[in-house]
Amino acid sequence: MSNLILETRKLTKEFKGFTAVDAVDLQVQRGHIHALIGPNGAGKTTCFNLLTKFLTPTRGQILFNGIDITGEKPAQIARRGVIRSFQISAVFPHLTVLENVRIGLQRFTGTSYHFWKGLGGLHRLDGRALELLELVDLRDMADARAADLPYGRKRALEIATTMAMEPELMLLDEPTQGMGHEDVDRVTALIKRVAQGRTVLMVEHNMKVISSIADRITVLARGAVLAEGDYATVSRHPRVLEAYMGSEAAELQGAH
Amino acid sequence: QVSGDVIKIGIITDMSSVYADIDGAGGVEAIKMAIADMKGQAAGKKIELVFADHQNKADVAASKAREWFDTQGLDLLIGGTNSGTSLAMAKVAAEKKKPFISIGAGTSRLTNEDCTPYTIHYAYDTVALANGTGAAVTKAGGKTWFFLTADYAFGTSLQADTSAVVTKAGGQVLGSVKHPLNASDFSSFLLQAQSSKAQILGLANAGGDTINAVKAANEFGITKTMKLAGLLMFINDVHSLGLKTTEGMYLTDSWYWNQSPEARAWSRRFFEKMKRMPSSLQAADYSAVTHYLKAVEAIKSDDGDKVMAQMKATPVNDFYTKATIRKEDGRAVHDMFLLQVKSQKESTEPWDYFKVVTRIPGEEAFTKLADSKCPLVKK
Amino acid sequence: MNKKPLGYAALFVAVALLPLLGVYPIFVMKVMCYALFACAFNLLIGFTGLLSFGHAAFLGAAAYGAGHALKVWGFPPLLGIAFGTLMAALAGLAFGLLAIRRSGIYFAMITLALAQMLFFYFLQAPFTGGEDGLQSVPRGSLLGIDLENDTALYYLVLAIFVFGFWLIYRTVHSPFGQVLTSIRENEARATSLGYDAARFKLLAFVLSAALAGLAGATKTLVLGFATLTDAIWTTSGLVILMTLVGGMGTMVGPIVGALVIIALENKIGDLGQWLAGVTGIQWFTGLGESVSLVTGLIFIVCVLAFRRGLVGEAGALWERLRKPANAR
Amino acid sequence: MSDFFGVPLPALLGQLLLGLVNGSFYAMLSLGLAVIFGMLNIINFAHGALYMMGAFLAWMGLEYLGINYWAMLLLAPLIVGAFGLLIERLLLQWLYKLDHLYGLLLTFGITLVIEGVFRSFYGVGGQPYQVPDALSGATNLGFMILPNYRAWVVVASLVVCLGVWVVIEKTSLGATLRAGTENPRLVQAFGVNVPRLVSLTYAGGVALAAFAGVLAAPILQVNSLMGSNLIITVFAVVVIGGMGSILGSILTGLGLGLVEGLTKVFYPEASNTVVFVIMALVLLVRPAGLFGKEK
Amino acid sequence: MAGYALEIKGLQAWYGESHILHGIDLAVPQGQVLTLLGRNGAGRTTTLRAIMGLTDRRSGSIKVHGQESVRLPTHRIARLGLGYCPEERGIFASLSTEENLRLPPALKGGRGKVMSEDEIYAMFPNLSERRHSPGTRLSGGEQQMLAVARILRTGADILLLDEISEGLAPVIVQALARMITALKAQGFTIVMVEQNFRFAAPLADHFVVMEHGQVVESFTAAQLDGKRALLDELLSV
Ligand SMILES: Nc1ncnc2c1ncn2[C@@H]1O[C@H](COP(=O)(O)OP(=O)(O)OP(=O)(O)O)[C@@H](O)[C@H]1O
Ligand SMILES: Nc1ncnc2c1ncn2[C@@H]1O[C@H](COP(=O)(O)OP(=O)(O)OP(=O)(O)O)[C@@H](O)[C@H]1O
Ligand SMILES: [Mg+2]
Ligand SMILES: [Mg+2]
Repeated sequence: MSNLILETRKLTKEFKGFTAVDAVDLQVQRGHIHALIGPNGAGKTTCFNLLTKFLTPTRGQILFNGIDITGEKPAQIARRGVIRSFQISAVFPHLTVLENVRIGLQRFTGTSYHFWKGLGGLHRLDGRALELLELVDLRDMADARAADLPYGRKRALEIATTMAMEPELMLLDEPTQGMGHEDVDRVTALIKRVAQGRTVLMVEHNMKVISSIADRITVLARGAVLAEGDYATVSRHPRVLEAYMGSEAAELQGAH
Repeated sequence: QVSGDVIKIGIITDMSSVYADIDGAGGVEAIKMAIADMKGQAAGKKIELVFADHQNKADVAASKAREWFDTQGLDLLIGGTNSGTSLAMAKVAAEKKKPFISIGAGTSRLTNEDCTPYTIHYAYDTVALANGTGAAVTKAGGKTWFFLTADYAFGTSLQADTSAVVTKAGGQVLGSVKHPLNASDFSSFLLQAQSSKAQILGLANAGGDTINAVKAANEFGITKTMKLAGLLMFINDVHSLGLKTTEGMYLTDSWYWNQSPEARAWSRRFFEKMKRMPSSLQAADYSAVTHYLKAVEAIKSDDGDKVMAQMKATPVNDFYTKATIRKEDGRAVHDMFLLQVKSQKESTEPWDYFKVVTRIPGEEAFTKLADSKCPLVKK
Repeated sequence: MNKKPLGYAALFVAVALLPLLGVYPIFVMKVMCYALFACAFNLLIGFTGLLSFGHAAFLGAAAYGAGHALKVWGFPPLLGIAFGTLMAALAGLAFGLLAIRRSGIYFAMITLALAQMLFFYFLQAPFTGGEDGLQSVPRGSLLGIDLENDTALYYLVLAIFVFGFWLIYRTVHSPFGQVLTSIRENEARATSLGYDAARFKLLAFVLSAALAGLAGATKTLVLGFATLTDAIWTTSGLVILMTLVGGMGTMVGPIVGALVIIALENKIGDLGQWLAGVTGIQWFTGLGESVSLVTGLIFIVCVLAFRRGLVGEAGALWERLRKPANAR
Repeated sequence: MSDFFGVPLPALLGQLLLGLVNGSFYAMLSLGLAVIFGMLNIINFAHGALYMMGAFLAWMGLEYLGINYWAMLLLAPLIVGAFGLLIERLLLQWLYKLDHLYGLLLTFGITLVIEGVFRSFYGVGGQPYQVPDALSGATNLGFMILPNYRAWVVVASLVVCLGVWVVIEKTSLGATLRAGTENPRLVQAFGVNVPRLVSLTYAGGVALAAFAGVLAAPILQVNSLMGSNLIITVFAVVVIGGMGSILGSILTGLGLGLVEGLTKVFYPEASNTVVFVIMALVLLVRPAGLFGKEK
Repeated sequence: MAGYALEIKGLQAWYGESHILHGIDLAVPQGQVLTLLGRNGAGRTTTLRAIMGLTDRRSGSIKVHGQESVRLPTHRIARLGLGYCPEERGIFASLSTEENLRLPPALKGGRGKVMSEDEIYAMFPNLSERRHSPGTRLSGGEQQMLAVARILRTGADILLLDEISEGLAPVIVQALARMITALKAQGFTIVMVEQNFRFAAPLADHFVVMEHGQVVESFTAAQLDGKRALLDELLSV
């Protein structure tokens, strides 16, 4: 099977008035960490919302492993193994850290509609849950309420929960947003670790993060793809430089 | 031997809604007068009165009654206006084996399908109304009828009983439309009535509903094409509608404040307290309670069965009426009056609204024992 | 944690003893029915965040269903109740399928409107007896015990109540309950984990409706009638109030709420009389007829001042008291 | 030809007129709800109660102070508007940061209180209010009798609705309002006192309800429950219309009134339920409502 | 000290829980132009929004014409004489171009020059052509012009401009550049957020470079040349 895990064809989203995402052809290689960058309002989050069907595309196609999933419901897509995180942290605040992860694991037990069963059955999942927490070194906080975690740790928990779904493709929207430096490095490392054997598509503003872990980068500007390639290519790409700092700087670049 | 050493009388009636005028607070006042006239005592025991508003909800009435019987040792239950509530209360009273006197309710079911050994239906019923107004209007030439009916027990009974009378008198019923109790706007129902092209619009409702129906009928000029027959109207309704709109209308009632010197005398006393003339129901409240207390006095007991027997054994004879209470079904049989609303110039003093057209003997007014559908009546 | 069961047991014993202590059984049974009703409602608002403004519809549907089955078809008590409950569940399914399509305020308005539609149907349908309602529904007898005897009935009702409450407790502490919580806390996230939020909400809605039905059917058996009051919108408002006062999303809150509100409704008249007595203001005597005035005020106070309700606030207080304790 | 599908023409037209009258009440109320919702994101349950209050004020004005209909038609909305201002400042404004549901609950509580107060004084029986002399009587159009007052109600409410529409669509105040519903924070960043704007919007919305109330007083019995009976239907209307556009809610209101009227002619039993049935159908095919914006 | 139109000390700001600004210090003298530079997500927009009181939470000190404003509600802040042109432009869909233009009321506190509509239409001819079409039907460029034009009518004398050059054709960018010089000449104080360094460089008197919600560099136009290398390193993608 092809090594393209995700592909969009002429993906477009129009909100009445203007076009937030404009005929985007995105191609994500299996096993890559693929970064999506661009100014605020470039359409990154909207892209994610389209890929996970939180928004319905105005035009265009989405293919996952070659299958057209444009028509499917968010939950279906998630069950296919496309799991996203959100720009603003998304944990279940009043559940414990452990329960947060367990919610993810629980889906595979097929007991989710069993309102007459006790919780006993779920405790069998605790082992796996703890492993995952280990991965994001949250194990020691397993019984804390998620709400009580510091912001940075929440993002980590979020990733652990995402991992619980055994995702084939992870979509991370600004995983380091609003974090202090130490947290940023932690999460960066974490992403690198969890990316083993899966594919990650992430929105990120922090170039340090991107340069250190991204295999491939797509630059969005005003909804359209501006440039694509690895960090070296993109960071030298004149149009990108134009968009980011104006060509004087580009000349500077050329200078040395 | 008087239970709990007090004689506890309770009245549950409409104190806040469409029927509040014709019974309500006035009814309670009348009962207080009755108790006062007994010096607050019967069989040497103190008399206490409790009252409640059933808001025209059968369930409220029933659970209130049950609670009073269970927790307060109620001895006599008076049922105010609204047939639905009375039917419900009758069941409870029967279950508790305590006397229940229904004053304000119209439905003839109380002494027919739903009769009990503990129910007395005191003032009037839909059959009597039908035999009064219904017959009179049909005889006066109103051959085709259409009914505007309050959508609950009373309305249905009244329509059924009147229809029977009308057809018997050679008239014809073209149809009917039901309206909710305490309806806010009658115009659309009236338009339905109008398209029936009947001569007579029979108002099988009461109190505020009748008043509003009459108003709307005038507004839409229906009174030009149809003649209104208020099947149950009280002096209060005429009072608030004014003689101008009601002049010449027929109505049937068990009592009229101006019908006799005794009546006038009592009414004056009532007027002192309530600043308006009593309706027949309020007079009946007084009469009924007095009758009960006399019975208790006579047998020195408030035991349900004994008092019932005593009340049925002794005829009523007071300013309100001369009546006998039928042993079998508890129907108080007394004369009824077919009244007609005076014109403005005929009316000489305030509240002088009616002239008596005919006096209908009790035997003709109410269901004959032979025709009774009451299971207790042996045939 | 493990103190909870004891607490419930104690509560149970206390309630079981009440009639022996001469408390008016009908009153307690009424409270139990409304408490169950409130718990059912709470299952929805407290654990899915969906505010149904039409729960009276289910109370009514079951009340009439049971009433008809018991009176006209002569069903035995339990079967009658079961039938009523089924009716409510079906109504719940129908409402749910429509209302789940919108959320938040719209959900509230839609449920309210649908309930009103059902109300008008009940008003006109022949089998409900319209304004008069279904009167004198027989209680029948169970295992040879005549339920016309209040005490006998009392323990049946208690049993039903306990069963209902247990079922709710179970639901909340079940895998299903976990998913519900997650959906309430962050629907988008739950969906992104592959849970079809709409389906879960629908099931929760039907469950809640069915339990509300159980309460309604039992109420009919106790009071012996089913009337429009069961289905009217103010009843929907009442159950919201009970839950709000007791504490949304708490287990026992709705029970407390129901007790408080019912007691209030019963006693408000006397309260008014008393106030009129002491203040000499005649107006107070009318208080009995305008319960809504008082309930409304409570509503406002609850929404503005303590949204967590009696139980919720008590719990919070308790937390605050022992937090520093175990900090050391 | 005085028949129409076996229905006498006068009856048919009569019912349509009544439908139109009800429709104009629906329109005015749902309009007010929509305007308020736009700015406050609150569904104002108390709308019905304030409508009732308007009617009662008219009645009380006449009963106690002898102020005539026309004066009250102006005064009642002002008084109720001021009252609304009070409600918004004292109660509602504390809820804006919370879940919108609390707004619904609070206004529901307010409804109960208002109704309770009037009920404790006047019971639930209707208080009669005479049609003002200028409009009493009816005009015989030959094919039907048209009560002047009902005609006036339709005209008056149409004028008011259109007036509101003009204000919101064509004036600078309206522009600020529309902008405010789109992005209040930014509008405030331009120096507009949005909080005050919000208060005034609420006041205006409820004044509209009061106006409708005064119009209704002579037709319907002035009765402490008249509001709550109406408001639920209006909610259904709002769900059908979808609160998307001003014009939308006006049209939906009138349209449903007419539909009700027709049902009264051809299938009276359903006249109470028809609006709700339509709502159910709309929800199936277009959950956001006829004029609502898809989310 | 006096003369500062805008003086910010230790400004912190949050969106919900995420802590975006960690203590910003800025000071803009009356009638001068300051440019905020930085990579995406550095927190420049947030800085402007925080000044206007549009972030969920903020702390520190923001003096406008010497008057403390962190505790004021947004509209009161604006009335101190601030005009804000947001990054997302904030053109109202339900308003026509003209209505959008007339939306912001004249500011009582504003001491800046009030431009008449004619002057504005003269400055942006496209707008006068499209004056009756709904705001969001305008092209991105026109929307940007409208967003700027809008705040010139109000008498605000401190303008906060967030990436006004973004997505505009070179000609228009030059027009904007001329406009800003003109405005500066008329005594407006301006804070700009800019990606387009070439656009910003000649206009600004002061440069501030931000990173992760902090000020990492701050220098005047005079020092610009000396800082190029540093800038390159700080801003390079
Ligand atoms: N529901 C919506 N309705 C209208 N416009 C929207 C909607 N959601 C997003 N937009 C617009 O679409 C554009 C892209 O938004 P998006 O959130 O995708 O940007 P982004 O690249 O994620 O920016 P950031 O880096 O700030 O997250 C923005 O101009 C935004 O205003
Ligand atoms: N509404 C919001 N909620 C949460 N986080 C936000 C929000 N808006 C912006 N952010 C985050 O705050 C950080 C700073 O954003 P800001 O827009 O200030 O960056 P910027 O310097 O203006 O970059 P750009 O040039 O892309 O506008 C970014 O991580 C962004 O994702
Ligand atoms: Mg984004
Ligand atoms: Mg920015």
